[in-house]
Amino acid sequence: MDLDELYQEVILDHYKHPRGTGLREPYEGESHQVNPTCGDEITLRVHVEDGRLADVSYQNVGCSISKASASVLYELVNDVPVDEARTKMDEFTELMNSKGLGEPDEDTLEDAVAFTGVSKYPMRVKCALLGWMALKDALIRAEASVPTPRGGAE
Amino acid sequence: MDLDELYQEVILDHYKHPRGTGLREPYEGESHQVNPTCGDEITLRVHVEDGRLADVSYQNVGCSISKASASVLYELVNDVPVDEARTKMDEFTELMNSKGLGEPDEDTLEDAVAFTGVSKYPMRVKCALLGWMALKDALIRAEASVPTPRGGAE
Amino acid sequence: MEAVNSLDVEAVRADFPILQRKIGDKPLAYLDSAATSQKPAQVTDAMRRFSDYSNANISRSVHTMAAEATDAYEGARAKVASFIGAPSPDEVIFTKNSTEAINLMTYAFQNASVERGADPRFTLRPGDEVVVTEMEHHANLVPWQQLCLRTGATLRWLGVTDSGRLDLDDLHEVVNERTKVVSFTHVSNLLGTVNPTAAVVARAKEVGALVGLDSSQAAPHLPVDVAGLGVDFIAFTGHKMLGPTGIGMLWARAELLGAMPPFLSGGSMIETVTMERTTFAGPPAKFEAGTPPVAEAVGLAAAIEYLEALGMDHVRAHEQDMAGYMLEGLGAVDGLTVIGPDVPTDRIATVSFTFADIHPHDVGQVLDSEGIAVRVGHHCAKPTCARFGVTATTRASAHVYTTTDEIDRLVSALEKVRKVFA
Amino acid sequence: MEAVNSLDVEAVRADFPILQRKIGDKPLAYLDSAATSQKPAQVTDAMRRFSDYSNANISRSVHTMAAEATDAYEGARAKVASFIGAPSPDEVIFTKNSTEAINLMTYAFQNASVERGADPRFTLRPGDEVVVTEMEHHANLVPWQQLCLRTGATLRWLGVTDSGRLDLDDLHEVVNERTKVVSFTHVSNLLGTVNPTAAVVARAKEVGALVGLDSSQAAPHLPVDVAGLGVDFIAFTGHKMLGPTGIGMLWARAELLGAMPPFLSGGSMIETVTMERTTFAGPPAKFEAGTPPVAEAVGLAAAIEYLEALGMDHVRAHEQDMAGYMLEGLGAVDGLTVIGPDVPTDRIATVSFTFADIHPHDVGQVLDSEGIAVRVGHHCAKPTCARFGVTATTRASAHVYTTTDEIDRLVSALEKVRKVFA
Ligand SMILES: Cc1ncc(COP(=O)(O)O)c(C=O)c1O
Ligand SMILES: Cc1ncc(COP(=O)(O)O)c(C=O)c1O
Repeated sequence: MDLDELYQEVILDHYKHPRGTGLREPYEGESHQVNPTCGDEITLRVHVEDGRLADVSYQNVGCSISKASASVLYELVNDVPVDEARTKMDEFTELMNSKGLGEPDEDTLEDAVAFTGVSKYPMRVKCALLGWMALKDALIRAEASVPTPRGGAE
Repeated sequence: MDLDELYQEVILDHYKHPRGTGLREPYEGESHQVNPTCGDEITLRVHVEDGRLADVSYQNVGCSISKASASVLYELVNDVPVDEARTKMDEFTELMNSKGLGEPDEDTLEDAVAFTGVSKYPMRVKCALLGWMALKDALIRAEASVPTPRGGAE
Repeated sequence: MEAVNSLDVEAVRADFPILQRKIGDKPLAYLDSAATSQKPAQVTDAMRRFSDYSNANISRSVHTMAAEATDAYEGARAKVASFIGAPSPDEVIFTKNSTEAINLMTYAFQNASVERGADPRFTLRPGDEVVVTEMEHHANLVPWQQLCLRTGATLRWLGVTDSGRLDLDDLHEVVNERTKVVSFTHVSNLLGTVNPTAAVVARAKEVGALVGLDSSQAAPHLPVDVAGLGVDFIAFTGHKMLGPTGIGMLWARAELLGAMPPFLSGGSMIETVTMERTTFAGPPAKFEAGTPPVAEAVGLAAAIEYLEALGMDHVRAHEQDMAGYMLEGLGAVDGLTVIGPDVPTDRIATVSFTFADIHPHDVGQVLDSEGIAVRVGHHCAKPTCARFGVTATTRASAHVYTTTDEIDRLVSALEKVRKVFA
Repeated sequence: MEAVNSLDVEAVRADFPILQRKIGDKPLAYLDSAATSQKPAQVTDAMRRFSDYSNANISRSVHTMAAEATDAYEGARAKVASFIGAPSPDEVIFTKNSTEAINLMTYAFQNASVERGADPRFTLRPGDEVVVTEMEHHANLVPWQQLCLRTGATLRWLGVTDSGRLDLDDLHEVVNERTKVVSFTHVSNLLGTVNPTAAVVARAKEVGALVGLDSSQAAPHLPVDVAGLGVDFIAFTGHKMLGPTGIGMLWARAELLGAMPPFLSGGSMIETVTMERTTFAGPPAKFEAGTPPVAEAVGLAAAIEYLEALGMDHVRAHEQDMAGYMLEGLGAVDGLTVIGPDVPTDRIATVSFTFADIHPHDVGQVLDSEGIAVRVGHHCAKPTCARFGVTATTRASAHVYTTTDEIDRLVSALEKVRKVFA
């Protein structure tokens, strides 16, 4: 159990100083996600303008991994073209499913490469993905223009 | 597996030459019993007159043990005071639950002592008791004057 | 015989400690695998290792043993899925046995029929029809009867021919536009018949009915491929396929599982819970309330690995050889009548018979005194017995460890039976 | 502390092979017994012996192994009955876990409510009320919610005080003449509270309601005597009381079992079956459709024998010592808040807590790196979490093999947790 591999400095830093928190207006898509095994929750909004994620705002309750992951998510996809955000989402999801064997691209995933160690802990992968599931869902809702604040959990 | 202990001559004889078979009139109580594990069945009638079992008549489908047991039952309780029949029923039931350790009274149980070996075979005890359960039930029905032909199985 | 029987039965037998057992002073000849199979040491060892090293509750904690237990349990699910060609492990629900798997389906209908907004494929009303066959195990008959009783739907059934085959003459009449679901046995546990699933499935699809199989007796002996079968659900059970008791499986199409209301409710199947209201997790969790049979899943996975290592084609070929050998041996016994197909085609080595006028209890008892374990009774298929005018049969059944020598012993012991009751 | 703790914990530990395990390079400290307990070698050995010597399906055949298996299975039933002081083994139903046992009860109500001629005690209509508490495991909450949803009855509940005790202030209002059934937890799996059953049972009887207990967390740690408790039914589960997974139990009064409609249907629970109609066997068979968890029953019987050999009074005394020791140790940790009673009276050694602002997942993860296994999350009791304003807790729990040393390790490891997340 190499704790340092899991709780990398970068992760602890994002956990203690999360970036971009708070729910902001305007937004076209909102998603509420719950991790049923632990009760952690996130509400995440996307504001899409001209094919860009003009704002990603969120509020969450959760462990260090899920909070740090949401903060890193914000850094990675805020103010980024939607297509690029989707690519990062896929890359990150793949990394999380790699069981510790992933070799992430530091250029595209930046701080998120610190989560490589998390992928060895099956019970924590869900924590790391919670925010990303909310992003995926919120983008679908934004596209479908279903901005009603209903998530999977309600 | 001492077969001879189970299939005593007396039992095989009653099986091959059952006494008192057939359903007869008149009767005050009738019972239909089914062994749910094997589908064996018996319908048994009692005709009670002046506190005596003036007739016990029955029709059955079943294995050697259940058929021999019904035949022995007939011999034991036909034309016998109801109280005495009940005593024999209790004695026989006790013998069957004795797991081979019973020491039956040959004076009262007569041919039924041959069933001592059966009590070592838990899967066959139910076969040996099927007719006696029908007798018990039929007597209750006769007393309650419920002569309608309904047994536990319908 | 489609494949050559290349099972090394002696090597197989060495894996089953119980086969060394004696009954009295006679070596055991276990011919009751259709009731429950024996388990190789590989299965019991895997369970023991799990109990002694990784035992923990699953999915709910972050500690190492909980992660290992979760991995083992979900690994077993993936193994089952690949064994039956399911597109995703999430389509496999662990239950306690086949019976619960089938009840899970019938209660999906029952619950949908009283809940608002339920998927109309699962709502049953008077006028709707449910179809089974006359060769069902009670497990695939009584739950549908109860469902019909509680919803007012009508139960209908396909008959059985004198030779023990499904009677398809009135298939188009029995399965019709009022039919909402057809559930039938893949392989009969009393007759040994392997049913022609394609015709029934095609007709069910034609009328828009859901269609499923009770594969309890198929999965242990034949390759089962849910995609190829084209069905909506199948039920099967661990203890008949060299696995432990306490675990069964329902496979159903993902989309269907999504549309079905939950059955058992409680922990682990929820998304969120307040005192007032609960929302549910997606399948498979939605159908697995409470602590599942974790060690049993580990044992089941080992059993499937064992079968796969033998090769299901070889398992089937051996089964067919045993069927042929049994039919030949028993067919030559005077006064013996086989109930079920008398040729080994589309049949497993589960052979029911009556013998002279001797009651099956007595047949079984004498065989036991020779060390031969067979099943006697109605085999939880009373209507099938009734169809053939008997209340009970004697049934011999084989598995991968069965030898021709054991069948020879059965055949000659029948002569002893005859002697006792002549 | 009612009895002197005279368990020889080191001797007990020697019976549990898993306790020798290391997590990384640290010895395991298993403090997650409330999720599932570990099993002594006596239990796994008994199951192994059964599998390798007597494995057969039960009740349905006359061969020697079938008789042995039936004896073993029915012997386990008798053992359970005597363990809980039940007047007859026939009052014990084997299920797959507690959750199924409780669902068996709720479906008795649901089925009775749609069947003709059902016992009125089991029929629910709008206006009828069902009572639970705010400290239920989801297993004893969601099934009753679903039942109410499907019948139109109203779910009501008793609250929980700030110190984690059942709030009986409005008992007379919540349990009233509209109440048809009260089902509540004997011991809370999140708070560790042992509930004052007598008051609730008396009130339920007063209004003529049926009353039952979820004894899943009680049976492993306290003597449970159904006659003394005066209840109508209790549910509990094998894997929390040193037994295997895959088996649970419902006990209910014989008369009640007789009046309840069947739940799962299929083989072994019938009296007679035709294609048109089925009649049912009496309890317990009536509620045990399909092949039961036979090997698991054997393991459970061995677990009960093990507990009885220790003596349930001693088991309880040890539990109470561990509760006191945990509360003392944890109470001294800065920033730690116990959720639940902070004294060992009427309490088991299952202690939930929050620690500074550190999320339980993170607490549990760091503890795991020290070899300490605790449970983190909502413990399938979300409403209880909500009552205390948290979404999750960390929970340490003990059993007969737990030592004060393990608790000391937990307490000091919390300082490491603090360091990582400070
Ligand atoms: C109080 C309580 N009730 C019910 C259950 C459910 O038990 P099982 O998961 O064995 O069904 C548990 C344990 O998970 C429990 O702690
Ligand atoms: C065809 C068939 N269906 C269902 C079952 C029931 O399986 P289980 O008892 O494991 O639920 C059996 C076996 O008993 C069977 O042979």
